Amino acid sequence: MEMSFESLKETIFAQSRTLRPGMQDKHETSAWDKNRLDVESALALKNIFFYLSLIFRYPTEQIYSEIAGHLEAFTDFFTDYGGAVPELPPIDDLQPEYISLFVNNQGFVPAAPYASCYQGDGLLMSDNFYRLRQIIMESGFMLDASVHELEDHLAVLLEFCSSLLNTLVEKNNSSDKNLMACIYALLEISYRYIEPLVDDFTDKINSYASYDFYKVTGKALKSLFHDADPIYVQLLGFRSNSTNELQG
Amino acid sequence: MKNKRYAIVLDTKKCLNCKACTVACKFENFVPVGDDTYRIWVTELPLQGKFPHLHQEYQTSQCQHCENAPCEKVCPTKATFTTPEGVVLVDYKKCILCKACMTACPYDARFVSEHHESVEKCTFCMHRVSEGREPACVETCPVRVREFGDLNDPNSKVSRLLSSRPYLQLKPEKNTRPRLFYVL
Amino acid sequence: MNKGKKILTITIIAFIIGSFFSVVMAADNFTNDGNDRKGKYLFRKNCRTCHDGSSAATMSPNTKTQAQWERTFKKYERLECVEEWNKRSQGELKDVYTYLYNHGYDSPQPATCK
Amino acid sequence: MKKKLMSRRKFLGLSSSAIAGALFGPNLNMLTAAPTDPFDYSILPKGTREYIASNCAMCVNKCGIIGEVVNGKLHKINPNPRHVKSRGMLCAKGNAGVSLPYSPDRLKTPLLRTGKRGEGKWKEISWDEAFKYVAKNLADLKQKYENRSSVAFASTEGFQEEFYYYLVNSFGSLNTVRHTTLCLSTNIQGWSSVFGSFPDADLANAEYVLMLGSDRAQALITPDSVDFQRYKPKGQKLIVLDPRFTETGAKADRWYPIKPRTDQGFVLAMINVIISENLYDHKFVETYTHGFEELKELVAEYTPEWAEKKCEIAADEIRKTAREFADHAPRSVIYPGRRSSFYSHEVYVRQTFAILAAICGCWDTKGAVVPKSSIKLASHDVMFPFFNLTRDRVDREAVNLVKDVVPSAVQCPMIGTGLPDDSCAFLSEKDGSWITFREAVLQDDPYPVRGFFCFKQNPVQSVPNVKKTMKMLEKMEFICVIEQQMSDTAWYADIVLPHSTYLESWDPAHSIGGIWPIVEMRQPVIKPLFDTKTMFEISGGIIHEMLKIPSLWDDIDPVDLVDFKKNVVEDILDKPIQDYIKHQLVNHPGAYKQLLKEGFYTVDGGRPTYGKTLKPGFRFKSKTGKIELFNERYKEFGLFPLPKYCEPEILPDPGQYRFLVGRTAWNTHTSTQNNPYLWEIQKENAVWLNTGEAKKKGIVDGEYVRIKSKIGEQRIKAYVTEKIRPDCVFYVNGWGRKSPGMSRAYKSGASEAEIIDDVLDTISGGVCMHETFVTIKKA
Repeated sequence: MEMSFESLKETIFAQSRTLRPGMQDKHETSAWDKNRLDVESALALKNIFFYLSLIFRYPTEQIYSEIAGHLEAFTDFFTDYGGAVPELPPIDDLQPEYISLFVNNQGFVPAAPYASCYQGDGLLMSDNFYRLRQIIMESGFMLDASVHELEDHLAVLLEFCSSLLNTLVEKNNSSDKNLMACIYALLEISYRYIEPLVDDFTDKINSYASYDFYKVTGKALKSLFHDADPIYVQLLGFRSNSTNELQG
Repeated sequence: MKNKRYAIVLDTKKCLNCKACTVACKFENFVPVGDDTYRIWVTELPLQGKFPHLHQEYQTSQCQHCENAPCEKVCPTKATFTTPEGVVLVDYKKCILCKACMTACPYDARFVSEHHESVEKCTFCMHRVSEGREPACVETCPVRVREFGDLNDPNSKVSRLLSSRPYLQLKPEKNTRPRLFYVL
Repeated sequence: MNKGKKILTITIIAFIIGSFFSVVMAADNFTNDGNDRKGKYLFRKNCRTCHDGSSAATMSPNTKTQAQWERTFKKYERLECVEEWNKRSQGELKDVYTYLYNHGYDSPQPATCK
Repeated sequence: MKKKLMSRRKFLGLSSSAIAGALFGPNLNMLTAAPTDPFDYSILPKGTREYIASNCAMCVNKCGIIGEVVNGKLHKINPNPRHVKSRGMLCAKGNAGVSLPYSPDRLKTPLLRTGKRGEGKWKEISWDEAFKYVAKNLADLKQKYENRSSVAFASTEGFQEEFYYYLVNSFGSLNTVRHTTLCLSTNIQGWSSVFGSFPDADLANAEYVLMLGSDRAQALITPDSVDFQRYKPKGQKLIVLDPRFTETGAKADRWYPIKPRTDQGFVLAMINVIISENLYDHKFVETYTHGFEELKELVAEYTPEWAEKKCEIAADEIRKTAREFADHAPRSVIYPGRRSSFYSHEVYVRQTFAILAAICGCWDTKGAVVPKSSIKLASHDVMFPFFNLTRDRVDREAVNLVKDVVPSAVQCPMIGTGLPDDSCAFLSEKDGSWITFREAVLQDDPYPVRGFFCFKQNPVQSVPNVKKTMKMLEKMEFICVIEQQMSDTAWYADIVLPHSTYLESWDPAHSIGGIWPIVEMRQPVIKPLFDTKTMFEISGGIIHEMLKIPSLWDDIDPVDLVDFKKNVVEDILDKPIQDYIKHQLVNHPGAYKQLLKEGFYTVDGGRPTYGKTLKPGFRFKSKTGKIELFNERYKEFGLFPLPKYCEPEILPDPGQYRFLVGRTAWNTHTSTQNNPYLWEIQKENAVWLNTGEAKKKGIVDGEYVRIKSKIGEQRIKAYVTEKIRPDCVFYVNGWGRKSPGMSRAYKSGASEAEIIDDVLDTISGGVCMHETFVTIKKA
């Protein structure tokens, strides 16, 4: 029996807060017809996730030049979701801006980029953290040894979503049983880790930022995840109870 | 073998007002930071006397684990129940957050927990007790204001304290028969 | 006027007088105005190698009182390790004396030589 | 609605962004493919619960803890019930330590300043770059000033501090400045002037405790804060003297609201009573002490009636207290306490306390004041090179600095020249004196100090008169701060190096002296979360870079350099820290295992030993080898050898209050106010003002007031209470922070560093935090 998008979401939210037991096998592969995947859209969203992941990383010279080099390609996206095309300040200004917003400010960090900080007591590695780590590992990924970050850093989450979409596209023609697991992971990351963060996170950026860059990109992030339902419905080709959204 | 009858006996005269117990409880029991979310607390009782003849006491309090528990009576889903040892507990799954128990409690000992998605309160740290460990508040206290134990065991610290010292209970007029005893 | 300072002045005068005689009196009189830090270094480098409990008794400034250090330095010719002493210049010995004396057991800053 | 959604989602169609993605550069992924075989499951929860023993570092007490780690995450810190020093307790701060490693506010990676100082512009750098940068700056300063002491090193006590000194000694500066003179240097000096050492109090066995200037119920010290109440049923009597009715006062059998700065008078009068009524311990005085006759002569004038006028405590009460004290001796304690940075004659105050203990024979016996014992660890007997380009400490070389900058410190008419006015008489070499050090730096006297390292100290907030501290920092050409959080001081640094929390690191074994001596060690309770390092690793990293710069080693014997590389770098810093620890414990078989299991190690079951200083032949660390009631060395230095009563040198103007500062049990100085679990308890500080005074000024409880000294002004809430004398006001330290980032402490309440005048005790070099007068008016 095919699940509607809404009931799929419900399933995800009903998952326990802690670890999930051997997740792959439990997913009903029949819940989704892989032929419905909108490959082009999936690739587009994959790239947007990856680009946003780059934006919410510390802008080293390499990252900065990637951000700068591809900004034009995402003009439409930022205009639609961020209300403007972000103006990229010089790297010497962007680096301190990044640190003062997301790493360390005078005694604190204004907009902590960690999903955990927007749940429970506001500290790192809160309840859902290990579940996240498990999802990432069971999807065949882990943090590179050179990366001293936590898995629930926004940039990691976005990159992970991007990779999941990539897997969906690449394996779409195979008879891989794990595609459903990929979708579960994608939706869970989006709805349980990123979406709960975006409002507070962007509010804090807005009150502490010196430049518009992270305000605009933050707004785009926020709008994108507020708009996640219709995007996923369309992209994955789900049946939806909400006709309004189905036509989106 | 006889049933256990758990109780806490408090010697609040020793209390330093250091609040170790309240912080320990929060971490032990996933009680969120917040002025309205607490299972146990320490109150500065009103200062008595005029300078320089002053007197002050600090009173730790919490759910009294009443033998005649008003919260249990009002619970429409029987989420609140009493264990054979006399510990009043909440089955978080059954709680519908109607808050009737919060109104009924004469000791203001209950609150809504986001973590458990339920109204909750002190459990005597039964998860620790079942492993032979003391409740977190009892264990962490510098001066051991609280002692936890079995009233049915005449050699337990609680029994010995109650047999050797006078004590009072909070709000006796409510006829709740608390399992918390404040020795004098 | 501060008495501490007065004493300091007196010590300095005493030292100046002392240094006139030092040419003649050789090792007899050490004063504690050498280089404390250098003394620590020399002591640790030259004396502690034996006086660490391995071949001779462990020794630190606070092993002896100031008066005992005074006596030790006055009569070091009688010590077994006098040859080691003779390898050091008078200035170096004064540095070591300064260090040990200033941190003796009954000094204001008793110290181990760690 | 439908339309809007449609247009906003146009990227989902074939758009330019789809193509752009293909062009992302290589090596951009933070995630990598997880190996399927062998699969490293160690980063996943084991589904288990582990208990790992270590020691707390939320304050200085180092209580025993057992981290309860559930699925790899620290769930709770439990007290170690077997720990002999902390007696199985853990305070609010210790419990709240759980949130330390998980604080998003913590420092995560080395940061290099790119904007102006204090502007808050930073960039991330790697540890390698950081080590290079620090080493280069050290080399530059050494070359420029031809003096290694041109770089100063501030730090505070802690297990990793000994590795900080590896760095200090490898560079060769003598300018180190520690927390001691902000805290207890006067106490150490005063007690040592009598007994040759700074003792502890055996509150577990005492029958009578006289506590002056200590709030043990709030300023927690283990085991004292435990013992003074837990063992009270044994019949112990507690007498508390404090201008405030504290939580400790609330526990007292008698509380005397003593007039500030007159504690010495109270105790002198007790001594007067005890001697004149012949209540002292004749045998003890005769056997162990020196100078009794001189003392007798001195105290003859200090009758209870005399003291009543000074202390505002009835003569009869003083007499009663004296008799009771003598009556319970030797199980009577006059409590040494800890922080004593109160008044400019504080050393004499503490000398007086010690003398009272001495004449009653309340020394080194059960229930008395007892010298600390310690368990001896093997030390790494390493040689650092002798650097020719090292000058003596600034606060020692500077001449007449004290007189120039803190004239009030010498105006003590009753003592005359009892206090030195040129420099600190007994400056501790390693500790230095914060106030004189800062003055010397500000005046470039006797030479410029232009580099500043700071390890886990926060002088901007902790040293009185913050304006001067800021000026001192402005003078620096290089500032490096090693910290866990972006402290007020770190904010002004050029480079900030993130230190691991105590729950993530190995800390060396440490012998903690006391009546119940123990050895402690720390092991990681959890895996480090970020790219932080410990001081052991940081010192090693910097020293390795220093070795690459020849100019840093041109003023030493080349043979020393060879030895240094072998003995210090290769044999210690390049080895695992566990090797270092095992060597420390080489004389204690089984200790390492015990430390891993319990976090502490004791000899002989941790039982106290009494009376080792009372054995025949024992020599006290004093000039005469005896307990000196009359201090021969003070005499030699031109100081008054006996604790002659010192009148207040500066008196308040009408309308002024004496300002007092102290602590609560919920925060450690300036380091914990941002912790959500502690902030919840106290959200800002408030100034205690006596009810009568408040009424006169029309100030009501809870309203904001302005408190002003000659140094500065602060806005703070009034706490109108009967619990304080009318002539003084009080607030707890650590609030009113400069950092907007101490989001919870920022502009909440008032800072003490902003209003406390920098007055100095010139015997020990300690600061005097209760010598400031303030006015208060409605805000």
